Amino acid sequence: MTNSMSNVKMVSEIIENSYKVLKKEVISQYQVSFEVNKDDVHSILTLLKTSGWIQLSYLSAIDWPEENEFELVYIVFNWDKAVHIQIRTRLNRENPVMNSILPIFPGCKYYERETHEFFGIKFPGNPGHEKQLILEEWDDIPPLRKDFDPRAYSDRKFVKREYSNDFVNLNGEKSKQIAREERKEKIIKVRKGGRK
Amino acid sequence: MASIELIIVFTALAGVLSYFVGRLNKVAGSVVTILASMFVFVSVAYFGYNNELIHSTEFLPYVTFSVTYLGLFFAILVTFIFAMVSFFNPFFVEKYKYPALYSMLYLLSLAGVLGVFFTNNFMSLFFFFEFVVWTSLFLIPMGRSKRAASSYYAFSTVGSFALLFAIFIMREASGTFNIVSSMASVNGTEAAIVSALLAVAAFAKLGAFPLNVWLPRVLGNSPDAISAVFSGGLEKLGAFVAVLALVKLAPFGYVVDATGLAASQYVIAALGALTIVFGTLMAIRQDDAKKLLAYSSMSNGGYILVALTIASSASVSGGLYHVVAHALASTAAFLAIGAVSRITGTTKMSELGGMIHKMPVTYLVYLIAIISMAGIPPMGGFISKWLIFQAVIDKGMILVAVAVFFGSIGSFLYVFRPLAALFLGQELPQHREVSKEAPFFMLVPMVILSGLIIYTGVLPNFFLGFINNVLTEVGVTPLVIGSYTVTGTNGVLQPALIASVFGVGVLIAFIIFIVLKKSRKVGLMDTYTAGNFIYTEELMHYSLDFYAPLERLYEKYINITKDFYKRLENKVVDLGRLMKYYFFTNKPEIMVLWIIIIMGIILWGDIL
Amino acid sequence: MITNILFGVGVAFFGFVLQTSIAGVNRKVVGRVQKRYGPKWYQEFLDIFKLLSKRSVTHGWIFDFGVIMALGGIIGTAMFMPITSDLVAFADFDNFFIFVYLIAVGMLGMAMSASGSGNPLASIGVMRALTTMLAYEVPFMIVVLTIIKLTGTSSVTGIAEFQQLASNNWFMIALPLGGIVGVMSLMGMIGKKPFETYIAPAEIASGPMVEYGGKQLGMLFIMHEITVFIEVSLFVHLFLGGAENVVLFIVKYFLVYTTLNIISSVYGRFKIDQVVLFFYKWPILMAISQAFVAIYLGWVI
Amino acid sequence: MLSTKFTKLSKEEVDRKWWEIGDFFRRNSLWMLMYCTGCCAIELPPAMTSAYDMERLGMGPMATPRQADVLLVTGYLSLKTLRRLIYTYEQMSEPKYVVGIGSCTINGGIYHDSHAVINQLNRYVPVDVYVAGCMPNTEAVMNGFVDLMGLIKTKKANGWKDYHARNEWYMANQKAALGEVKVHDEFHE
Amino acid sequence: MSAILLIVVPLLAAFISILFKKASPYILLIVSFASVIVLGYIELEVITIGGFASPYGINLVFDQYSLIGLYIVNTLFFLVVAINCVKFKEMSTILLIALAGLNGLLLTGDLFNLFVFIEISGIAAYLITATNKNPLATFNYLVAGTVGSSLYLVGLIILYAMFGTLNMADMANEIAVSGVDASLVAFPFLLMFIGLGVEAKLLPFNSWVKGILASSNKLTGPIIASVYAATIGFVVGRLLTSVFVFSDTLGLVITIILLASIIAGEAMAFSSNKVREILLFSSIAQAGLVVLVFLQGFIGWGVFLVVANAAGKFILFTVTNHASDELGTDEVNDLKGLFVNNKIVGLAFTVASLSAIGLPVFLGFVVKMNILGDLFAEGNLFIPAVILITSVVEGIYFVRLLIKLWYKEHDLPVVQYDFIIKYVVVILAILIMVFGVYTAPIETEANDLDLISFVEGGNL
Repeated sequence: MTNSMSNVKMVSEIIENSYKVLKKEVISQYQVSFEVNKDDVHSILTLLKTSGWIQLSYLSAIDWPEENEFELVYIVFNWDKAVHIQIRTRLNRENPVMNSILPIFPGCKYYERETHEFFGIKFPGNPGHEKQLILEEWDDIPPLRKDFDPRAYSDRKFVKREYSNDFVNLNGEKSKQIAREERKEKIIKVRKGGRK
Repeated sequence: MASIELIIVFTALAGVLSYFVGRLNKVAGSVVTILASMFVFVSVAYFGYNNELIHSTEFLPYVTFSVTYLGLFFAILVTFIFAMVSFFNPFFVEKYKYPALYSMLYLLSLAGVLGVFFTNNFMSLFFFFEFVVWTSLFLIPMGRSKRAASSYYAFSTVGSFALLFAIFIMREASGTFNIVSSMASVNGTEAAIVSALLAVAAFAKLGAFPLNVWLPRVLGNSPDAISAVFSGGLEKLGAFVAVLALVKLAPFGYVVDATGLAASQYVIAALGALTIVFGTLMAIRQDDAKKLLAYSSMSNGGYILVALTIASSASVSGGLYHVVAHALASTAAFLAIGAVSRITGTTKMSELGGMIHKMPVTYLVYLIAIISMAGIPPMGGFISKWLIFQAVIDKGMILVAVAVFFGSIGSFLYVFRPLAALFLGQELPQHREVSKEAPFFMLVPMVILSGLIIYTGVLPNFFLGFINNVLTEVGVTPLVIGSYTVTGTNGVLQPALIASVFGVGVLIAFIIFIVLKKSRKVGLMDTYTAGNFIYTEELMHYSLDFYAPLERLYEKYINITKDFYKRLENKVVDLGRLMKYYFFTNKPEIMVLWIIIIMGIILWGDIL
Repeated sequence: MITNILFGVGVAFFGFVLQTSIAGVNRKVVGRVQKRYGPKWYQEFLDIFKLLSKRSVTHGWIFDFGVIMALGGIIGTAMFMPITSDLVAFADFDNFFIFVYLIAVGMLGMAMSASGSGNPLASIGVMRALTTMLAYEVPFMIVVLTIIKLTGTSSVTGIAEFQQLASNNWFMIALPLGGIVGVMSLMGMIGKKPFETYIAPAEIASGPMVEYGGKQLGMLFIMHEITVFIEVSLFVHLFLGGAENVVLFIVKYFLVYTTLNIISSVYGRFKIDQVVLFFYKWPILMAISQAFVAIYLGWVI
Repeated sequence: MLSTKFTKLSKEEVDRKWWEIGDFFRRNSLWMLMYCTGCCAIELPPAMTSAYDMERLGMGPMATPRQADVLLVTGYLSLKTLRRLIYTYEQMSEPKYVVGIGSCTINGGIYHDSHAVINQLNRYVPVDVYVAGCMPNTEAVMNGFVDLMGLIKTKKANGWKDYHARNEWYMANQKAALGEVKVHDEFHE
Repeated sequence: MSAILLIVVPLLAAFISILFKKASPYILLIVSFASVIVLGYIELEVITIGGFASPYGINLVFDQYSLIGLYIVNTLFFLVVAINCVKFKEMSTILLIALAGLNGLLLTGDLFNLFVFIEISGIAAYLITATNKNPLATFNYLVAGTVGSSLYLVGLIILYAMFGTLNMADMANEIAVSGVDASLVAFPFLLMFIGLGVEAKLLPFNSWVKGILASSNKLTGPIIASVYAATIGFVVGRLLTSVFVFSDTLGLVITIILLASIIAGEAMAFSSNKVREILLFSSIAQAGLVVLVFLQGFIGWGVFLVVANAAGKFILFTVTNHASDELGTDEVNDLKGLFVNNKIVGLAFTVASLSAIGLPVFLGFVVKMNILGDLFAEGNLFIPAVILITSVVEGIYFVRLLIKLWYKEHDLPVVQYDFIIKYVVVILAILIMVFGVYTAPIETEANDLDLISFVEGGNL
């Protein structure tokens, strides 16, 4: 299977010698990811498209609330050389704006609208990307942001069924339910690094 | 005591009068047409029925009349159709280019039709035949297409000139133009030629298979009232000639012993069958309701031909009864579609929908008309189709039977298409405000026609009795009819019983319906759409390409005859162009060349 | 006359009860074919009366008028149907063409009210029903043409008596090709599986029946049952020599209907133009050749 | 010679008698609407096929809400599905019953904390029978149907009457959860 | 008051009109009107000029046949002049000469005298068509005309050499008496037939017709198409029925020519889309039909066919040429909706075209029916079949033309018809309608025309 490794090498030469790659990572023999500056993305994608990566497999975002950034991921695929390439960029979190790649990959239209709906990233150049696509009558911040708390939303909007706890713990032990919830609280506090 | 000649002259004068009145006020002119045609119908029907029509002639030279049952049958029917359709004139006449001319030509063609049915002299028959052709010719271009008129003229002239040729052959044999004596005096091969030519005339006028291209164009594009008159009235001229050609003259050619039918009968039956199949298939795929009804009258013309050519008692009475049933049903259907097109301006089914909400009476009229056209029991169409089936089965003509059965089931398909696409279904917003029920005077003829359709279906014996007189006169054994029953060749039918049993059934169903709980009234947009919320009516109305899977099967073969006649026309144009470019250049030397050639031919024998 | 009409209504009611119970039994048979018990034998009755007891929705007067006209037309046709050669409401008026064309009234009523319901699925279903009718009707009528030509009468009892004569066989045997075409057309008429394109639950949500519920649907179920009764008993009289007594009629009826049901329970569903192409390829050829052989050459077994 | 005096029944007694007869037919031929919302729907095929054969109970799948009597809510109900469910429920002919299958309809189940899934079905649509279990076994589903038939017999399965009686309450809940039921979407205009 | 005046007075007037240039149109009007009136007062007789006996002297035959011819030709001539006298002032002298020539053609009983009058009327025709502003066509017409008349002269000379006489009646007697074999006489008769055929617009010889009539104006159109055609029709009728003797080969060849010209005429008319072209090709076909009828020997109905054609073509050409003069073009698509504003002229045009097709209420119908009747009486089925088929084609292009002219597409062609044209055209249309319905006088006239045999008429 040497040619697949050589493909990855061949790809990385194409990208590296013409653009400044911030971080390169070979995920597997069929997948390699490059992190590049925001303004190089368009030219890289056009270069990749002309050299065989004709399909835009996926476009989405990752929310890094700590670094106050969004990370956009473009995954393009080449049917002949069987290599997925991930192009990643970082956007500022306050007003995330990224020009649409509609002229390069027309398939990105609904990906971008979905990303806008779930992350709030604006894509000028994609007609009507602010319109409601999947969520109907949504009245809260974009749900896939890390700072959105679904449980709070669920408690607020959908009334839970109250159960009267008509049960007694066996010989005085703490109920497993309460123990479970305390453990969960501790994990969250640790994950948040003690910062509120 | 009414004299036929007086009626004809009266109609012609009424036509001219309606022209001048029409010049003053359009609607008044068309009202004159109503009065005149109603008067003519009443006098012909009343006096004709208790045979007090005298046929002396004072004014018109060279024209002699005689009252025959055949002529009377057709005359009463066609004048009735003219009278009923004339009720529509005042409402449609504003839209036409020459309203006064419209009223005049309308009455003149009525006069011509009367002349055809009552004359006993072939030359005056031809005179009135051609008179009807050119008067109705100028009515067509007032509708949507101008080309239809020239194709109508072309085909009906082919028919009438074939008739003329036959008339002159008969005159050679008998020396006189009298219909009865000249028809009798022809025998052997001359009889064959004459009946073939008369058949061509019948085919041209009925719009049957080989000469059918004009019918859909004319009926589809001419003004609404006129297409009703054409399909109800003027087509029956073809049936009249068909009776002369197929029933009065003996069939000729090799006689098949198994069925006792002659070769000519097979040929004409085959062409009739082709007309039925072609008409049905083309009607199924039409999007314009009027074109669809045009193809349906073509296919019904095929039925009449098949019935008349078998010339047994059941078939001829079935054929004549079909003339009545088809005339009533297709006129009612055309008038209903005309009423819709008057309000919405279009008869294209893809642009219409849900007209029943605003025009229920028109809907009921159209429903009764299509029940008769599809040949379903309580209506007249069933009796005639039943008789024709009896004859076809009795003679064992299998392939013709295939076409006849296909035609009757197919007629159910294509008559249902306008009902579903045009009347039922979602009510389109653009027609919701503008459309309202047709005015009273338009409903009167439609309701009368539907009443008659039901009457001919439930109690056919009155009409069958009259048709029996025609049969005896034409020389076919009359049909055996009891007070309520009709006996065909292999079965007995009691239409009144069928209707009453159908009534009982509906009564039982109605009782079941009333006893149970009342349903909740819900609008048309509240339908099952697998959970999707719907707001636009157009998306929810299924009318375009109604029979798409069926139409796909024969899409490649639809305009065989149209292409044939187009190629024929191009041949004539090429010949003309060739002659023009060869002979008519400003070079005299070609003339001299031809002179020398001709001289050469003449002197060939002697000197060279 | 009144007694005949009452007798007719009795025949129609008998037809309904007979067919509904046999349909119930057949649902058990089909269940057994699929290795399961299947419902109670009177399940069809339960379904119909449950529907009649529910309160559903109507889309306007044409929606109801169509259903009434459909059921009325079919009850009217059933009243003409002879059970045995002497058990018949109207002695010599039970003409074959009355059945073929009065059923068309039922079809027209249902089609009219289905398109009047405003749901495009219903119109598509109606279109498919009419196209299927165009397909299976023509071969069937050619075979019946042969039968009428041979027996000389188009009254159903007449044809049945002709077959009961000692010298003649049943037409199923006498006209083998005709019998096969009769079976195929019967499956088309009843709307059994291979030709069930117009009630296709998966594609067009049970076709014309989309908007019906409650009593309208119940009445349409009754109409369907009586239509099946008419068509199967027509087949019995035309091809299996009618019946001397009621028991024989019921046995023949049951055999025909069950065999059809078993055949259909193993079939998939044709597309609509496959149905038309199928019927205009083999059945019509068989019908025409059978007619030609029987009438012109006179070879009848 | 018992003189069976014919006691004249009052109007509502006659209706009640008819209603009981109707109940007998309704419970013995329950038609369920083939509308599978969530993952518990996988339990239905085994209920129909030869193993459990719901047709023995007179039950069978029907294509459209107009014809169906029982609406099976199988599994979690997202907001978008709930809108369609309410629209379909209103299209069903009366008397109609709802069977909530799976714990997600009871208390939101494993999706109780999701922003898209409702937690308690009977606040929006009257439910007659719940079948608990995160994917209840087929016997449990069949048992649920038998319970429903029992409820119909004892005239307790009148969720549809409750929908009419407390309509405002249901409407208020629906508005609270969904905003408004009928929405425009660009793909069906 | 003898018939000679009809020739002499126009000639005299022609010379006078040269002197008084200004008064010439009025002279023309007066003379042509006078010649129509005087016809009523002359009695039928044969005039021998200068008292010489028939074989040598020239005699004018003024019998029933030429009376009808003169009536038609003079009335139409007067109508043409009435319409055009203002616009074509300078043509009056030539028109007077033409009138003299035409009258001479109709009256003469002597073959050589016929040649002289053909030359006179031919020259007048060349000059009249010169106003068409299409010199090449006129030149072509001139060449064709002279070739034709010279062939006629050669044929005449051969006949004179064989039988020694020039008088029509004597010639007919001589041929009958001498019992010469028809095939010997075939060649001279063919030459004479070709000579006349050029003028009678038969197919191989009528290459000039398209040039002349396609660009004709209000004067030349009616003159050539109706007046000249009628005269030639009468002349051909007189010669074919009384003088000519046909061998079977000559008969066959001539019928082929005639059928060819009918079929070709109709096909050409069907294929063209200029109004004047349609009309001229249709008149070619009609001319072929006229000669065919005379060939079969039906004098009476042949005459009335010529009359019907003349009247019909007069109306058609006048209306069309007036419109094309004003608009400059006669394309059918440009003339669409011509009759929307001028209905009376439109009605007359419709009547004329329907009578040309042969539809019931009009003169054309009566004539066509009787011709077909006589043809069938002869037991000949092929020719009527051709006539009927070609009249179907004719019907189609006339109906197509009419419908286009009556219904406007977009903007209407602005054409004003002055009062005279309307008046003249409507009268002719009414005449066609009247004689179409009230057919008694025509029937009697046609029957007694058949009875006259020319032989005695020649030296009456």
